[in-house]
Parts: sequence; structure tokens; C-alpha cells
Amino acid sequence: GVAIPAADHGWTAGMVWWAKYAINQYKDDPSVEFYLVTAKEPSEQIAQIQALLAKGIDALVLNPYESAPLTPIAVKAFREGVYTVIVDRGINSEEYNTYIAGDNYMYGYLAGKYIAEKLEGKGNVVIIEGIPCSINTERVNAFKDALKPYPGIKIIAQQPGYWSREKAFEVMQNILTKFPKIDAVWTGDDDMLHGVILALKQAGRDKDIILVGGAGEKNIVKMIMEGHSLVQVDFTYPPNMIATAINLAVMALKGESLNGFYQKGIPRKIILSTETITKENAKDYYYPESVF
Amino acid sequence: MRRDSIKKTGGRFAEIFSKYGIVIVLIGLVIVSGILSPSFLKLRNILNIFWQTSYVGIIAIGVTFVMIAGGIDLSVGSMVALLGAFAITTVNAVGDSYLGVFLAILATLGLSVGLGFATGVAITKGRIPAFVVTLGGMAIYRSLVLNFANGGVYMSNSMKYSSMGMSFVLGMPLPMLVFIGYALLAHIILNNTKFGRYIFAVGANETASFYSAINVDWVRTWTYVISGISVAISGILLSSMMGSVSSSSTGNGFELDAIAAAVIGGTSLSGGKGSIFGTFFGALILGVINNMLVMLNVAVYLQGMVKGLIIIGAVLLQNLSKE
Amino acid sequence: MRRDSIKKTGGRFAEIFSKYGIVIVLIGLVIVSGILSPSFLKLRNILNIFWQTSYVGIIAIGVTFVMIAGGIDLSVGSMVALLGAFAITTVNAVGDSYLGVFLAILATLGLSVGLGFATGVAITKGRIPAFVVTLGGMAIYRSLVLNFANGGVYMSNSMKYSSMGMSFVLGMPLPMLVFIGYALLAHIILNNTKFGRYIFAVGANETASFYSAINVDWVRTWTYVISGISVAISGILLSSMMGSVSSSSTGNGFELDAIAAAVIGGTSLSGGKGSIFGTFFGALILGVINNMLVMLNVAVYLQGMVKGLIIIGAVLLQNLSKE
Amino acid sequence: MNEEVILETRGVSMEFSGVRVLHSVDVKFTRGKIYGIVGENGAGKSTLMKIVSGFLQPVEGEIFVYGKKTTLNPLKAKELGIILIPQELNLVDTLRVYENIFLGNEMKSRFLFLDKKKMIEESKRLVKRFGLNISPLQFVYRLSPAQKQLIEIVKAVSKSARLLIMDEPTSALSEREVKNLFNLIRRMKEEGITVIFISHRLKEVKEIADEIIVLRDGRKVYEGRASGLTEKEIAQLMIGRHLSEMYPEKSIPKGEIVLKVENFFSADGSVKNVSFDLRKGEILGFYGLVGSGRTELMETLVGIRRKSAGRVTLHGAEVNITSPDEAKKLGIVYLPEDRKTAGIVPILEVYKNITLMNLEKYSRFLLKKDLEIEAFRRYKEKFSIVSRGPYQLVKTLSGGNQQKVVISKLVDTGARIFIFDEPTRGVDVNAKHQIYHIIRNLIDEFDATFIVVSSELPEIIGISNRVVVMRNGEVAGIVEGEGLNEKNLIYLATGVSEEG
Ligand SMILES: Nc1ncnc2c1ncn2[C@@H]1O[C@H](COP(=O)(O)OP(=O)(O)OP(=O)(O)O)[C@@H](O)[C@H]1O
Ligand SMILES: Nc1ncnc2c1ncn2[C@@H]1O[C@H](COP(=O)(O)OP(=O)(O)OP(=O)(O)O)[C@@H](O)[C@H]1O
Ligand SMILES: [Mg+2]
Ligand SMILES: [Mg+2]
Repeated sequence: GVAIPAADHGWTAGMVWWAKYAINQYKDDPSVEFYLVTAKEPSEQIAQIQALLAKGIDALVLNPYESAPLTPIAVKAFREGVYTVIVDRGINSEEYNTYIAGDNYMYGYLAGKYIAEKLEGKGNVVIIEGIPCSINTERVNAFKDALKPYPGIKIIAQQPGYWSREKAFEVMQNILTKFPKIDAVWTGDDDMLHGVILALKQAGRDKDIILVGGAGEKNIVKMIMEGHSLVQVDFTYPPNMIATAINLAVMALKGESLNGFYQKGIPRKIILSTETITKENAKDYYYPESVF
Repeated sequence: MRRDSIKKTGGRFAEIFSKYGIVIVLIGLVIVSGILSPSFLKLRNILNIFWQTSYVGIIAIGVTFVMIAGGIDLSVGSMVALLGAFAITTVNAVGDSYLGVFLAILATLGLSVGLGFATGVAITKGRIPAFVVTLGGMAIYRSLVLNFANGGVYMSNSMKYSSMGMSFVLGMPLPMLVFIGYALLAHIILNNTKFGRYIFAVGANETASFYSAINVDWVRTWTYVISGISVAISGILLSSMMGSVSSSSTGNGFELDAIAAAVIGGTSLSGGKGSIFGTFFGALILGVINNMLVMLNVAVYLQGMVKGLIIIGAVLLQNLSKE
Repeated sequence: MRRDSIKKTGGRFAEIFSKYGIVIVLIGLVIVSGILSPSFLKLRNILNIFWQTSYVGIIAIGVTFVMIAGGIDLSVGSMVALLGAFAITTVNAVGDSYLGVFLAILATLGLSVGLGFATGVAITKGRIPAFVVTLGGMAIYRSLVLNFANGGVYMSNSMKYSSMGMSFVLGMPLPMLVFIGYALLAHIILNNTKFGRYIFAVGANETASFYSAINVDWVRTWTYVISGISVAISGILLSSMMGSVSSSSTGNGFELDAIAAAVIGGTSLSGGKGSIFGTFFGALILGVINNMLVMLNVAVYLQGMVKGLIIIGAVLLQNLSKE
Repeated sequence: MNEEVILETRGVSMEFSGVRVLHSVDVKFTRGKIYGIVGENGAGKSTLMKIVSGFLQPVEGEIFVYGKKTTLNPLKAKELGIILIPQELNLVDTLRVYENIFLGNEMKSRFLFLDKKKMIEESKRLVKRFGLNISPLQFVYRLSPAQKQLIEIVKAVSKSARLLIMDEPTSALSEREVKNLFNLIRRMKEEGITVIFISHRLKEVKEIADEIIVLRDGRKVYEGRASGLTEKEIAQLMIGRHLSEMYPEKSIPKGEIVLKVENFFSADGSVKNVSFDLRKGEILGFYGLVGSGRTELMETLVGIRRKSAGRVTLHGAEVNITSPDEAKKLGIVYLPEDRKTAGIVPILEVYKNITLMNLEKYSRFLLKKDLEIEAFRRYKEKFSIVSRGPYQLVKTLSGGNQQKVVISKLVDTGARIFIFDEPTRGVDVNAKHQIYHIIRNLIDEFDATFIVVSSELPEIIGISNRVVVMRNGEVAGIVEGEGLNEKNLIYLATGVSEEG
């Protein structure tokens, strides 16, 4: 059983794509069977997991819609002997088998640090964040933490773009009208960055500005690869962690261990590092066939 | 309904089919699912469906009152988060005791009555369309929940509170029992009390009700109070089951599901028509569809298609059964 | 529900105020925003507001037709993604030429007519409530969009197509001009043609329309076709402006915004009442609120609160102005 | 001699939910004649008319138009010149008068555009022809039922009709409007238009019709020349037995004043300086022309409309009533004139409509349904309501039977002061008779007191102890005893004597 939030913006769609990708790898393997479900709301996800448990799954790969609400059901799964892999958002309990996640703090922090250094400690910064929720808050706070040592940097606007291109476009259009001088824009993810770039182009202000998104969307990575003038770095928060998680679950069920590990079992906690994508290494992060 | 008329034409069978069309559609769905996936019919899964349905189902019962009186309530989704969060915060403040849990439930119900009342007054006395007031409410409640938790989660510190929502009584999950009990109570209020009769009358013909010495505004307002209370019950059960409330996502989209359950069950958006019976089974149909999609392992991106087609088909079949 | 709530006091001024109450509310909002943030009043920003409003605004015009005839359309949000994606795919297939763009637009309009017609027939001939059919449509269309793109993005390869949505005519953004022009056209259809008259009649009193030998089903069906066409226009403008359509997020929530614009503008959910004039300004009020939130840099978590209060307040003020 | 048959039915039958309401009816309508159709409430008159105008499809039988077998639908009927004025007013309230007049029949200028100017002008002309003083731009919801009825007639007349069917066009009208209408009908007859006229006012039927068709329980029981029958005979044919004296003997009021109204004004100015008093046990009639403000006065009294000045004293104590709810608590109930919008709750069952105002009596904590059903049976008996049973939806009752349901609802409240606005609208002779006697019973048994607003002169003279005549929102005079006669009432209502 694989339970993840529904595709309601680019990154989650990417996660769905990677989940399907990983599942597809096993299509010739008769010993494993997958149930992929997506939810639009925590209680719906709980319902799905209940259904999966009733169905009698052996392993559960869960990207919780939200940590706390999914904790009881995840714990229940674990206690029923289901091999439980928690992805990305953790749960508020230690009762699971494996946890694999991106690093939200560094995701925001590195973006902030990059911008601060590029601006040499002085300038006007705009934040366009995602849907208000806990991981968004964590990232934004980390971003601000990184800017703390630079009193010369001012955050002149902080508005939600709801992880949507159109919304980010609209918000950026408005911000551009209000502020004649903007030195850097950080968007919560690369989808919104596309909207921002469009708004800048439309306003004819697509120069002398530092743009940073995040999560490694393929077109942004391609821009970096091709040496785009405004977008030069990106910070990963890879949706393909779900594929890794699925592989881990299958390996665990089959009793396999990780290559290079002297230990037999699958590691219990894996935090993926936030990697910096630059022109040099971009091609390693470019998955043209992926949807994100 | 029209006993005399039907007796003469079709027979007993036609009558049953017309009144219980929705039940037959539900049974049909269950049979098909059971054939396609045997584990669908496990007792455990059936209980699960009831359990999962109960949160939206209880809200849908409240929404049915509002809709029969000719109104609409879009605020229930955000409100469930607000009231759930309020209950958790209150328990945390009062402390982990049965008394604390009891007080928190009482306070939450109290708040819900207040909110429902305010909504009703804005609609009837302020003469603002229900759509606008409750759309505003939806935004305002969500904003409040987000603001106090800073976008994060309300966590319950009380074991007593959290265990309540997960508890089983007589081998059945508590929410399921509450759902069934509440539906019965609501059915009686709607069909066997003065107030219930007034709700139908007001929704069907406001002017005639006014001329018939019914306090139309008062009846309308109370339907929103009932909707509020239903949301409170659902919010308490949901937040205690999860031990928490997510300020950003809990309850998202509940309004559409609740209205859909009512409409599938035969409640009219223009008022005057509807039943708790229909809503109850409408909610179950939605629950069965959701469960079935998982059980049959329907491809993620095709689920919407399947769901949409079944919902439309379910109502179409009911129509045909009335012929 | 007083008989005399429809009284004839007041003079010329009161009449103007009552008819144009919504304009006055809008002007009030603009003034307040202008004072709080001077850059709000920049020509550029005003144009932006019109521009940004036009996508939902055009859809809201179509939805107004549906609602005046007593229906509802929840499918517009998913449909805008579907039709936008269809337009892009078609241009990509036909090739980057003016002819290609033209053909794609034509094909998209054709598809929208077909979808609207199917919706209308399901509602009128299948006697399925509009809420159910269009809720189903919402799920089905989204599912189709997601499925063909595997959750990804439909990207336009045509520069000609993409430049269209960003183009300026007479110093004004194309979408804005289309929005205004379409509103005028819709206003004329609704108020100066037989069809428009029938829409009002059908929505206000179906029986009376029937006894006036109006083909009620036919009128109803055509309102859904108009809604479809409006969605197509909006979808084409939106997808060409963005140069892409996200299968997962484009159009999410448009249905609620469009209905809200219509309701704020005085269109009734129960049919028979409404105007393009009102919807136009209703949409602008929503646009101004969204813009204002950014311009005043309102804290993220409080935006819902502000938005909700302004929407309710805007309608309340209009009511007061009618006294 | 012109004996051209316009429309003919052969063996037409109709059923609703399996219940026959028309049994193999054969009727024939020839060119340039006026047909009066009479029958008890629920006899099937309206149903038959809807069938011959294409709005209902019969389950059996054939229809011939100009001798050709035809399957009718509304559009085809319209094209053939068959125009129906339905019994239940069917105007679109939220549209303007001229828009309603031309609904489904719009005039177009170039392209597809409506020619509003021409339609407004034409409406003005048509409305004037009826001596009506209504602006074509007025919204229909502002009109009284009588005015709406006239607009319905105008609407029908504006179409080029060959067969014009009027289903109870006069039930809301007073003498003067009826006269106007009859003149119009005679003119149309001369133009060769066939008119079908349905009414429960047998006097009118006898006056205008050339031929009379009587329906009873869905069967045609008589067809023949109108001149050969007396009113009494028609009534006998309708109900199948002899009808006793129409009006009961008048009661003798107790003298004690229960309600006193002084210098009463309504907020919208339609009622001006009205004063009258009401004695226990009396029937106080209110007469006036359409638009004279009777309905507005009553609605203001019970708090439906707002009053601006005046004193109302109930049993010696001043009261200020602001809603029907408060009025009911004081023992005053109002029977609305507009049955369709203010009287019935159409999609509720008959029994629920009957008990709606008096649910206290039928509930302790829960409603006692058996008591409600019993009440239904009681009133069904009392007023001979033609209904398939308690569960029939009120909207599927015939017009007259709906009216009886509303009256039952009022009577069931056990109030002591009843204000009845056009209580016998659309009610057949037999039921009228029953209603008068029930009013009398309530007075005798419970000391009830009645205000009866009516546009039907014989009725108001036949039952009232005194009559208040209103003109332009003011009291034009109060007559009783000897002075209570048609001449006086018409004189006071119009302000001109019959000769002048
Ligand atoms: N839509 C319907 N469904 C069920 N029964 C109906 C419907 N319409 C009419 N009826 C029934 O048909 C019978 C004849 O009704 P109809 O309206 O023709 O009577 P009518 O002679 O016009 O009476 P009235 O004088 O009261 O207007 C009634 O018993 C009525 O209840
Ligand atoms: N003096 C007046 N000038 C203009 N309009 C009037 C006047 N009096 C009444 N009206 C209008 O005429 C309509 C009829 O009023 P109302 O119903 O009280 O009259 P009525 O005496 O009961 O006559 P009926 O019910 O037979 O039409 C109302 O819509 C009212 O607004
Ligand atoms: Mg009739
Ligand atoms: Mg009157």
C-alpha cells in the first residue's frame, strides 16, 4: 500500500509520478502487488489506510497529509505488523519501521543564505510562499533565519502563491507594481518560480534580479543547465523520495539489505540532504520524462 | 409517500423500489464491489466504511436541515477544523480528566450554537444570501484556525480525549454509533416535531409560511444552529480520533461532500424537499465509492472519473426506479 | 419576507443608489485601498486588476446565465483546465501558425459547446439535479486532464499562441478587453433577446414559462452551452497567457469564485434574478480584494478573515443602500 | 349558418398516478360560439382544458382540430390559435407587465433583438382597453391577484386566438371588470373567435354562454343551449341533487365590540384613515373595486404590511400587531386572497397543509400523526374536499379544493376573529353553501366574528350584517339593513350612481 496526498500542484503530481514510476519497475515481479491511493484531506487519507489494512497489505508507504492526524492510524498499521515506511512528513511517534524525508529547514535556509550572499548583505527581498501549512512555515522560518545576520536585507513582501503558477504570476504582478526596486525573489517551489518569471518578463523587469525557487522542477533545472541569466541555482527537495521509499519497503519485505551497508536491516531514519543544483551538476538532476 | 396512488397502479414492489431506490442503488454498489474484490465484504471493511462516512455524514445531516429550509452552508469544512481545534485546546487547558473532556465537549457545542446562530441572524436579519455569509464564514473560520496555530497542528495532550474517538462500543466504532443515533434523532425531529414541519413549510413556500403565522426567520436561523451542532459533533469525533487537528487541511472539501450526500439522497437545493433517510444513504454511497476505489485498486488519475460517473449514475438509477 | 420590503419610497437618488449599489461598494473599496496603499491607484495596477479578474470574470458571466435559469455549474474549474489543455495540445499538433492557433480556438470552442450540451441534456432530460451532474463533471474533467498529462504540465510549443495571451491592444491587456467585450455582448443577449428573456422566465417560474409555450428544457440546456463557451474563452486566454496548463492545479476553486462573483452581484441561487452588470462588478470586487491583500501586505493567515469580512460587508452595504 | 368545428375531442380520458379524472369525454367547439363549462370542484374542467390546449397529454382518446386528428403540444396549439388562460395565475412575478404580456410571443426588431418600445406601446394600448391603470413597466409582483388576472387576459388576447379558453377568469374580479370582460368576449365572438368560459358564478355563465357543458366526476353529463336552463337547474346538474337555500339566515350580533380600528394608515399609503368596529358574532363585509385597498387594509391589520398610524383596540385594550404570528396569538387569523403564493404550501401533503397553523394541538412533544389524519378526514367531509387521501400533494388538487384546504387550515386554528379575503374564490356552489354554513356554525357555537372581503356582490349581500365599502384606500361608507343592496354598494364603490 502506498498512500500519498493527491496531486493538487506540481510537486505532489511529481510525487505521484515517481510513485507510479517505482511501482512500474516491479510490474514483472509477481511477488509484489501495489495499491496507490491519494487523498485530499487527512481524514480521507486515514480512511484509505483503514481500507488498505482491511485489504491486508504487508507494507505501508505513507506520506502523511499532516503529521499528527495520521499518527494514530500509522501506529495502528505498525502494531498490526505492517512494515511501515513514513515519507517526508514524520509522524509523532517512534512506532514505525523506516522514515525517509527531505530537509525542510535546509531547503529554506540554503535559499536564504544564497540570496544573502549574492546580494552582499543588502537589498529588497520578496517571499512568495506556498499554501499555509506546517512545512511551509518551517521553510519560511528557516529562510528568515538565514537572513538574520544581514540587517541590510529587507523582506518587503511576503505573500502566498499557493504553489500555483497562475497564482504566483498574479501575486508577482501586483508586487511588481508596488515596488520599483526588487533585488531578489524566493518562491516556495519551482512551479511558482515559473509564474514569477512570466510576470517579470511581462513587466519587462527580467533583469538584475536574483530568483530562487526550490525542489528541482525539470524545466527550472534545464534553465540552470543552459545557463539562465536569472536562475542559477536550485535546491532539491526531490519528489522521487517516494520511489526510494517504495524500493526500501520492497527490499525490507524481501529481506534484502542496502548496498554498501554492513548492517542487515533497512536504516530507520534517512534525511535526504538538500542538494544545491548549479550549472555544473544540473544534468544529474534532470529527469526529462518526469512531470515535475 | 403517496400511498393511495401507488397501491392502485404498480404493486407493493414498485412502492418499495420508489421509496428505497437509494438503498437499492447502494446495495447494487456493494454487490458489484464485493464481486470485484472479496475483501470489500469483510466485516472489518464494512465497519470501516460506516466509520469513515460518519464524519461527513453527521455534517450532512445538519446541512440537510439547512437545505430543506431553502438555505446552504459552505462553512462546515472550515468550521469542523475550528471546532475540533477549539475542543482540543479546551481539553488541553482544562486537563486530562473525564470532567475536562466533558467540559470541552460542552464548550464546543456552546460555541457551535453561537456560530450557527450568528450565521442565521446574518442571513435572515441582514438579508445577505446564505451563499455569501457561509462562503465568508468558510474563509474566516479557516483563517482563525490557521492564525492561532501559525499554520501548524493542534495536538491533544489528553489521552482520555484521544482514546474516545478510537473507541469501540459493542464491537462498533463510536463514530459509527453516534452517526446512526444522530441520524435517528434528526429523522424524528424533522418528521415528527412541529419545528421539523415548519422547516419543510418554510423551504417550500416562504410566503405561505409567513401568512400561516410561522416565524420564518426564527426557523431559518435554527437550521443553521443545527448545522453548527452537527459540525461540532463531527469535529469532536474527528479531532479525538486523530488526536489532533491540522489547521491547514482538516475539513477541506467537507462542504461539497456534505451537500453532495444530501443531494444524492434527494434533498433539493431549492428547499422544501429532502430526508435524513436519503442523506444517510447518500453519505454511505459516497463512503462506499471511496472505499471501493481503494479496494479495486483503481488507477489514481482515473478515480475522479469513476467517482463522477458513479455519482451521476446513482442518481439516474434512482430516477429510473421512480418511473 | 414582508410584502412591503418591496415598497416604493425614496426618490431618484435612492433608485440610482439601489441599482448601482455594487458600483458604490466597489468605489468605496478602491478609495480605501488607495488611501492605505498609494501604489494601488497606479494605472498599471488598475489594469492588472482587470486583467487578473478577467479569467474568473468571463466564467462568472457564463455561470450567471446558468444561475438565472435556476441551475448551477460546479464543473467550470476543472473544465477550464481541460479546455486549456485541449487548446494547447491542438496548437502543438497543428503547428505554430496563425491558422493553427485559429483552428485550435475553433476546436476548443466546439468541444466546449459539446460538453455544455451534454451537461444540459443530462440535467433536463435525465432529470438529474444540476449540482450532481456538474459535481460529477468536475471530477471527470479533472481526472481526464490529469490522466493525459500523467499529472504533469501541458506546455505550449507555439510562440504565436503564447504571445496572444500576453498581448496588449490599445494599451490594455487582451484578456481585459475580451472580458469587457464579452460582458457587453452577454448583457445584450440577456436583456435584449428573446432567449435572454426566456432565461429569466424559466428561472423565475418554470410553470408559467411552460404555459407560455416556452421550451423550458431547451432554454436550460443552452445556458450550459453558454457556460461552456465562457469557460473555453477563459481557458484559451489563461493557457495562452501562461503558455501552459498544470493538470493538477489550473482552475482549482474557480467554480466557487465564479459563483461568488455572481452572487455578490445580485444573482440568486434560486434563479430568476441577476445581471451581467452585477456579475461584472462582483468579479471586480473579488479582484480588488485579492489585489488589495497583496498591496497592503496582509499577513498570510489573516487574508481569509479579511476576504470573508469584506465579501459579507460588501453585500450588507448593498442591502443597506437599497433601503 | 357557420357550423365550422374548430376542435373536437373523442373519448378523451385522463389519469394521474393511476386515478381516472376524466372518463371518455366527447366535446365539440364550433366557430364563433361561447361555451360555458361548469362542474363541481375537481370535476375535471381544468384538466380537460389543459388537454385541449396541449399542456397535458390524455391517456386515451383523440383530438381533432379543424377535423384533422392532431397530437397537440403547447407550441403547436399556440400556432393553431388555441390559447389557454390557466386557472392558477401563471405570470412571472419578477418580470414587468409588458414582458409578461408578450412572454413566448415577443416582438422582434432587426436581428434577434427585442423591440421593447413597440411591446411597451402595444401593452399600454391593450391595458387601457380594459380600463386598467397599470404601467407596462410595473413589476408583476406588485399587482393584486385581480390585476394579475386581468393581465393574464390581456396576455391571451394579445395573441391571435381562434379558440380562447378562460379557466375561471372572473374569480378574482368585481362587477365592473366582469362587465368589461364580457363586452370583450362578445366582441371576440363577433370576430368569429370561439371562447370557452369556466366559472363557478353560475349567473355569469348563464349570462355570457351560448352553450353549456356540465362535467361531473370526470364525465360529461349535460350539453345544451344555455337559454333553456335556470341557474338552479345548472347547479342541480352539477352536483346531481337539489341544492337547498344558499345563504343561511343572518345571525344577530351580540353588540359587544371586539375590535375597533381608528384612523388607520398603511405605511405605503394604500390605506388611508380607515375606521370601523367589529361586533361580536357579526359578519362584517368589505366591498370595493379592484385595487380599492381592502386586501392591503387586512394585511396591514394582521402585521403582514407595516402600518404608519392608527389605533387598534382588541377587547378594549390597544394592540400593536407586527406579524401574523402575533395576530394568531391574539386570536386573529387571516385567509389570504392569493391562494397560490400565500395560501398553500404546494409540495406538502394535504393533511400537513390543514394542520400547519395549529400544530400545537397535534403535538405534545412529538407530532401525533393519527390526530392529523383524523383532522384531514374531518375537513374532507365538512367541505367535501376532493382528494385521493391525506398524502396527496396540495399542488395536485383542483383549484377549488386547494381553496377549501386553506379555509380548513384557518378554521382549525380555533381563532375567534377571522379575516377572510375572497374566501370562496374558485369554489363551487355546493362548497360555497357549506362554507357559509360553517361560518354560521362558528358564530353560533364559539361566538366567532368574521370580516369577509369579497368582490362577489350577491355573496357579500347574502351573508354580511354590515358592509364597509372602500374606494381608493378610504372608507366610502358603511351600509346595513335596508341600505344593504347592490345599487348602494356599487354607488359607494365607484362614486357614481348607476344612472350617471
Ligand atoms: N398533476 C396532478 N396530479 C394528480 N392529480 C391531479 C393533478 N392535476 C389534477 N389532478 C386531479 O384531477 C382532478 C380534476 O382536477 P381539475 O383541476 O381538472 O378540476 P376542476 O374541475 O378544474 O376543479 P376546480 O373547479 O376546483 O378548478 C382532481 O381530483 C385533481 O385532484
Ligand atoms: N390608491 C392607489 N393607487 C395606486 N395603486 C393602488 C392604490 N391602492 C391600491 N393600489 C394597488 O393596487 C393593488 C391592489 O390593492 P388591494 O389588493 O389592497 O386591493 P383590493 O381592494 O383588495 O382589490 P383586489 O384584491 O380585488 O384587487 C395593490 O398592489 C396596491 O399597491
Ligand atoms: Mg379548475
Ligand atoms: Mg383583494
